[in-house]
Amino acid sequence: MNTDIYKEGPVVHNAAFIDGHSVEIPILKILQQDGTVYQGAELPKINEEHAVKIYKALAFHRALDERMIGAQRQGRISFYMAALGEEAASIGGAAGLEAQDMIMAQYREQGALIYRGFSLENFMNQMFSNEKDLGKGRQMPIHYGSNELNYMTISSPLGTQIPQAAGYAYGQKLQGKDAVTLCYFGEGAASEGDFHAGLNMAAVHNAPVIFFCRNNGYAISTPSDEQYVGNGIASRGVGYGMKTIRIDGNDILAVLKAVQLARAYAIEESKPVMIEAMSYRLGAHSTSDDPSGYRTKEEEEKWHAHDPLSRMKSWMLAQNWWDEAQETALFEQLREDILAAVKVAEKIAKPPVEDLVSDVYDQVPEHLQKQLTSLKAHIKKYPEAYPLTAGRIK
Amino acid sequence: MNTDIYKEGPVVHNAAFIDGHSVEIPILKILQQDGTVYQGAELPKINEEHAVKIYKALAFHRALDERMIGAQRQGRISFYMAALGEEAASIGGAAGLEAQDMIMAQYREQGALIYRGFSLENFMNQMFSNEKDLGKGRQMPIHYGSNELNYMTISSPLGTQIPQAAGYAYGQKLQGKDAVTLCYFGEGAASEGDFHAGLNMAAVHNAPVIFFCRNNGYAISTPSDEQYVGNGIASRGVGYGMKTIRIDGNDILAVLKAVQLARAYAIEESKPVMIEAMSYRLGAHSTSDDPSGYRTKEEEEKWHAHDPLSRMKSWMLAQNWWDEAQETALFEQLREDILAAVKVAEKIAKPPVEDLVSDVYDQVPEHLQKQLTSLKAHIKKYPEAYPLTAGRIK
Amino acid sequence: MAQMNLLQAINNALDIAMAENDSALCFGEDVGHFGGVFRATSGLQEKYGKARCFNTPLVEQGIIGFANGLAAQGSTPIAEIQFADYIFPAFDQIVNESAKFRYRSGNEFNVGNLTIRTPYGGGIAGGLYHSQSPEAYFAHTPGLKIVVPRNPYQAKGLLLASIRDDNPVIFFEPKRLYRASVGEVPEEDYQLPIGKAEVTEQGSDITLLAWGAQMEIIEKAAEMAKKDGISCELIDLRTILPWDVDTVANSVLKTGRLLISQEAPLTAGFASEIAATIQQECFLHLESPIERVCGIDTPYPLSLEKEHAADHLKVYEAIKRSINY
Amino acid sequence: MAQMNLLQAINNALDIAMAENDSALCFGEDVGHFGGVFRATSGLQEKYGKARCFNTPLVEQGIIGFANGLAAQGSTPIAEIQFADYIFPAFDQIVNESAKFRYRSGNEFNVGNLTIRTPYGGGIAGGLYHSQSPEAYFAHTPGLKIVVPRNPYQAKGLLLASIRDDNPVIFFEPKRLYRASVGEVPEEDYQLPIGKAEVTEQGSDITLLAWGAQMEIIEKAAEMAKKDGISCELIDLRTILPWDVDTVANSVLKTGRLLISQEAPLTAGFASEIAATIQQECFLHLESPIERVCGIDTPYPLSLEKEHAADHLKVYEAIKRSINY
Ligand SMILES: Cc1ncc(C[n+]2csc(CCOP(=O)(O)OP(=O)(O)O)c2C)c(N)n1
Ligand SMILES: Cc1ncc(C[n+]2csc(CCOP(=O)(O)OP(=O)(O)O)c2C)c(N)n1
Ligand SMILES: [Mg+2]
Ligand SMILES: [Mg+2]
Repeated sequence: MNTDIYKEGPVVHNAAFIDGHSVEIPILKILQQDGTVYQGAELPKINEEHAVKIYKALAFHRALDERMIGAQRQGRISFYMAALGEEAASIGGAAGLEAQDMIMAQYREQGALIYRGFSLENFMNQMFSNEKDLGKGRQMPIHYGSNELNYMTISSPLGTQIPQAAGYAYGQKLQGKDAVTLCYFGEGAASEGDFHAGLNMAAVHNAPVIFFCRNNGYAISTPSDEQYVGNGIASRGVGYGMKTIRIDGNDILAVLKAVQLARAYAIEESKPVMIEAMSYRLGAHSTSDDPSGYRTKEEEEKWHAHDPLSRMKSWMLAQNWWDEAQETALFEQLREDILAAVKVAEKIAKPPVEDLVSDVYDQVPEHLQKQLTSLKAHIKKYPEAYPLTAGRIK
Repeated sequence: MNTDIYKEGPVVHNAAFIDGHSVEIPILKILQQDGTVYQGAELPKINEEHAVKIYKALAFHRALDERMIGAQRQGRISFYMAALGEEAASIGGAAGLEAQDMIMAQYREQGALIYRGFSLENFMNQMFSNEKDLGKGRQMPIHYGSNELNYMTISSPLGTQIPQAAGYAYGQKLQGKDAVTLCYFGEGAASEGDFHAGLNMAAVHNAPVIFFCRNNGYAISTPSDEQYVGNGIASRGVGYGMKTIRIDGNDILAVLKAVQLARAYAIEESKPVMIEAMSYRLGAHSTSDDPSGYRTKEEEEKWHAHDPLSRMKSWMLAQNWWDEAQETALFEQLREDILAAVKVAEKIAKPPVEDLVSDVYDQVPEHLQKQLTSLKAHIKKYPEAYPLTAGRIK
Repeated sequence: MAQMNLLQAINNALDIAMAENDSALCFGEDVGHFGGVFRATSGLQEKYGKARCFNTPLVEQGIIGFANGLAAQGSTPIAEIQFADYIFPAFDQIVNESAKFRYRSGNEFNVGNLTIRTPYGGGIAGGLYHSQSPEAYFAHTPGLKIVVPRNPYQAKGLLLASIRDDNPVIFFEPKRLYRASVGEVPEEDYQLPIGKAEVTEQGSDITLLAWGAQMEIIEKAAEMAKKDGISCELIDLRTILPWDVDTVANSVLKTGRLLISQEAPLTAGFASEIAATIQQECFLHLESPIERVCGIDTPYPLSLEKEHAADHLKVYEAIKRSINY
Repeated sequence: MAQMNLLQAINNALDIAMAENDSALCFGEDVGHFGGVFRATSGLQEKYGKARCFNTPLVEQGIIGFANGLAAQGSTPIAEIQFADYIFPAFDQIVNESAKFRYRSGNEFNVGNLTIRTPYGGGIAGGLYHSQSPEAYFAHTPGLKIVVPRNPYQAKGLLLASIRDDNPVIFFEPKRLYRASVGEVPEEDYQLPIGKAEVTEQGSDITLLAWGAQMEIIEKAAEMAKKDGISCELIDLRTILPWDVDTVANSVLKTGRLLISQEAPLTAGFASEIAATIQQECFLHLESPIERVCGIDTPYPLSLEKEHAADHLKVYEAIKRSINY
């Protein structure tokens, strides 16, 4: 037990407030938009193979987002959320981890799943909520999850994964695993009570978790200056006694560097770290949103110039790890594959009626079994009213 | 709308974490334990009359706590919570405010109510939950409240008053009142999600509220180093962009000074302020608690030496605003008054059965009226089983 | 009279409430400039200023905590929770604070001015977290009032009554009907009573009871039953808490049969409370067991939402079951 | 066999669970060194170390969020909420997260290892916030299990079953009985079944149903009724969710009468669910309306707690009402 209940600061006899902005927070930038590295910048661990893998993930993400926004417009899927302009945060995050590390994301981090090799089919099956969806067609599009890939299934309620990540990481540590948990959240979600709970608990209990805030300037229509008036989210780190770093979130090398360092620190010191990645949500919040109701085209234009893809591409070209022919071929192939996968996935049947009641508990309890039985009888009576399941009821 | 989504700090190209303890937090001390003022210290606004009023409140508080702990031991009341050793926080807080300011307390701030003139009878009626209790005998002892004195009725769930204080203060501002809200909470309660919610909302919406954290080192048995690992609660201020000050909570002049300044700032700038007062819970958490299970006598002893009462008394003596004869007379009178008041209060009847169903809604709805009617019939049938109310049912 | 959809009716009620009362405020996530994700507060910031209609940070417990404070202070907060599925972080502020504020203080303080608006309900391909009907979670809480309108006319009159009611009210808005339900709505101020159910159609064979968007479902089922010669009496409960036992009981005394339909899952839903009370009130007059036609006892699904739902066909079958008992 | 009070039985169950399973953890406010404010976790930190039995910061939503994460990871968290009255800040983590974790992920992930322990109930001069019985608030949530023991023997066997059950379980402990209820408890490991009610006394005239500390009340009332020649069958529900309809229905088919008594207020309590279901299951066999004897529909009061409570006298009167109907 420690009775030093605060860190002794200087004793003063004249009252003065600490200013609300008294922590200075540097921002780490490694890669410039033209693809050159800042003078004196220290690169993350990266080689050609790794760089190509990362770049391909970025390209896949961009192609997927563009295509699926289209698919939603055509009415083929009900909903979609893109990460246009902020793909480096999710992909760089995953690229800085090991495969055994758990990722607990908010929803705009499909990039991490792409990087980890979630198949195109798996993406499609989820979005079309067909019977091959790992999630059994129960959640809205983009609520992916994969046990095999250590990517926790997305949950719509914001912020809930933050204290969960602290607990998950604590369990990893207790069981002596060489693994951390990386927890993504938006600057909007950082206002939730669960954020405070999760960060403080992780700090007090020394959980090896990397809290990764994607600060993209908006929470739906709410600009960040109506979300908080402190210095971003990073300024909260000192409140939890937590090591913290702010980075340019559109700079893939900065993201990679920060996550590599954070992981090493979390493992070695068994302590949490916070990363704040500054970016901008270039597109709409989701396909249900229209940003023209709350911001200007000019503002968006400004940020187009900071595109993380073209930035990395320029660097790759300069490294001679990539060329324009590969670029064209890659995007063509991606578009083709995605279109084909859409066509396959939309023809796969929806989950059977049994999946309505499974997984509520580990086993279907009696009352649910009864409800299922009478539901089946009912569907048989009115098959045309339940076209998705009627055909397959025995 | 502001698209500067973070305060530009220096741009760096080599990754380095901000240390979790990078904010230095000075502590304001004005009065030394021997009653002399620190060299160069700037005093709060205070004159003899005010000082005597404050000192009498401190004495009243001490006498009340001592007596009521005894009354609980004798089984006369069911429960009590003392504030031994940290009376300066609540009394200094109230003394720095105006009468029209709202106080929203946690539970260990009866001192503020004493300062505002809540009568001894009112204290007793609440603790004996008799029919003269302003709260109609519905809450456990020490859950005081007074509309007239702008002291919000205490609610047991911790932290809930923090966002409420933000809203209350916002309303005061919107209606152009020359008033602020002062919100007390413990360093334990500052872990609740509602703390984060309340401070951030107050900051974003510019609510004139003074968040006053009593950091007394413990939340029941939990020492503060198992509550947080940052630099106290004050270090969180910068995370909300909020002006913050740490003070010696046992130094009545430091408390008074900080609150006077905070009030002026909150009114003039229409912004919230945080004060962290460092103190120590000298007694048990409540009469249900026994601290010997989790801390040593030596630790407690250390803090006895920082007693806020004797510190203020020494100063008063030095100012010639007080003398030992007054001291003795005051405490004798207080003990006598309190004992007498206990004897009166315990003889006052408990609230009538009608108070069981009133105030659930503004008016008693039909279903509750019915429940009351059959309850009364039932009590009439078994009067000996409901001795508190049976006698008065018509 | 004007044609309004349910959103417009709500927007119109808020406009009237803010115009008449300078201390009325509308706030919540995206509620300000943008007018809310469903646009229920559209135009209010322009009209009443940013101090009275604004975005909050993304923290439901904070929104309701802030609202409780405003209400205690004497202002009239009208807080929006973006989806009823996201009201749970505020559960403590509502159930332990709003509901008990007056009682615990002996009426020294109260938050009677508080109104919480939130869109609820399924049928919009929203899956687990954009479909819930959580009214029953709150119904076990003395001190709260809970109101659910079924159409634009009801929405405006009941929302104005809720805002003016001197108790904390949760106002659940059937979001499936936001644009789908259109009807005549007086442009002027009016109120509909809280705590009173409404018999929307007289009948003699069985009483069908629902609230909110579910009214449409029982109406459709009643149409089907009519073709079989079954005469249904329809009741819109309108207020979940405190609910109108008399209107329901009187109807059941007449028809001898009761069917209650709710969107939420069966177990411990509000239909259970109604059934428990009515079996007692009308014991000797019941000709068949009280039927509850509800969602299946699972989280709200996405692709099998039709199968999960208490639709008109399930209600129709239950009507026949009851009649043929 | 040993004599244990209810706290000792719980402490013993936790000890067994932690001894057999290295990944089992106990945590919550003051749970560590001090052993919890009721001392239910006494000695566990000494025995299993600070990493497995510890104090948390004061944040219920964090405690359950942390526990959810641990459970998803494969550990076996046993989280304590200091008083059931303070479980509401964690409502979202329980109702939207714990309960839906498996379903929403298609069983890719689950928190089946989670157990939440919390003392509930009144009769201890605790007023509004140290007396609540909030089981019904959770009972509307598919995916949760809810267990309430009535005595030390039950507590140990049901808690061990809850910890080992592969679903999230809320285990409500009747704190009024913590030290008051003492009985024979085997020192070795045993489990009692979740989801099964227990007929604790056979009878023929009326079925009395309760759970937790309320069992004592109906037993006392049954004693009184016996003197009037009324034979009561007593059932301890033990599991609130999913509840054992068959055992209750079979008893009512035999006795023809049902009385349910709960500590919580009447409206939308769990007694309502039982009444609604049983009136359907046993319609033709019911000889009188199902009686619910519950708390008055108010927040839990302090000085009028006796008047508020569903005590044995009120139960006794209701038994007679039912018999004489
Ligand atoms: C608890 C909760 N409240 C509200 C919502 C509705 N909602 C979904 S996304 C969103 C904005 C989130 O913003 P941010 O965290 O910044 O992430 P971004 O969308 O910018 O990636 C809101 C309000 C929700 N999903 N959960
Ligand atoms: C939401 C909630 N959780 C738990 C409790 C039980 N409880 C009462 S006081 C207390 C400790 C509070 O410590 P702190 O905030 O530091 O205040 P102090 O007692 O030191 O003045 C706890 C855990 C409560 N009242 N409310
Ligand atoms: Mg954002
Ligand atoms: Mg403390």
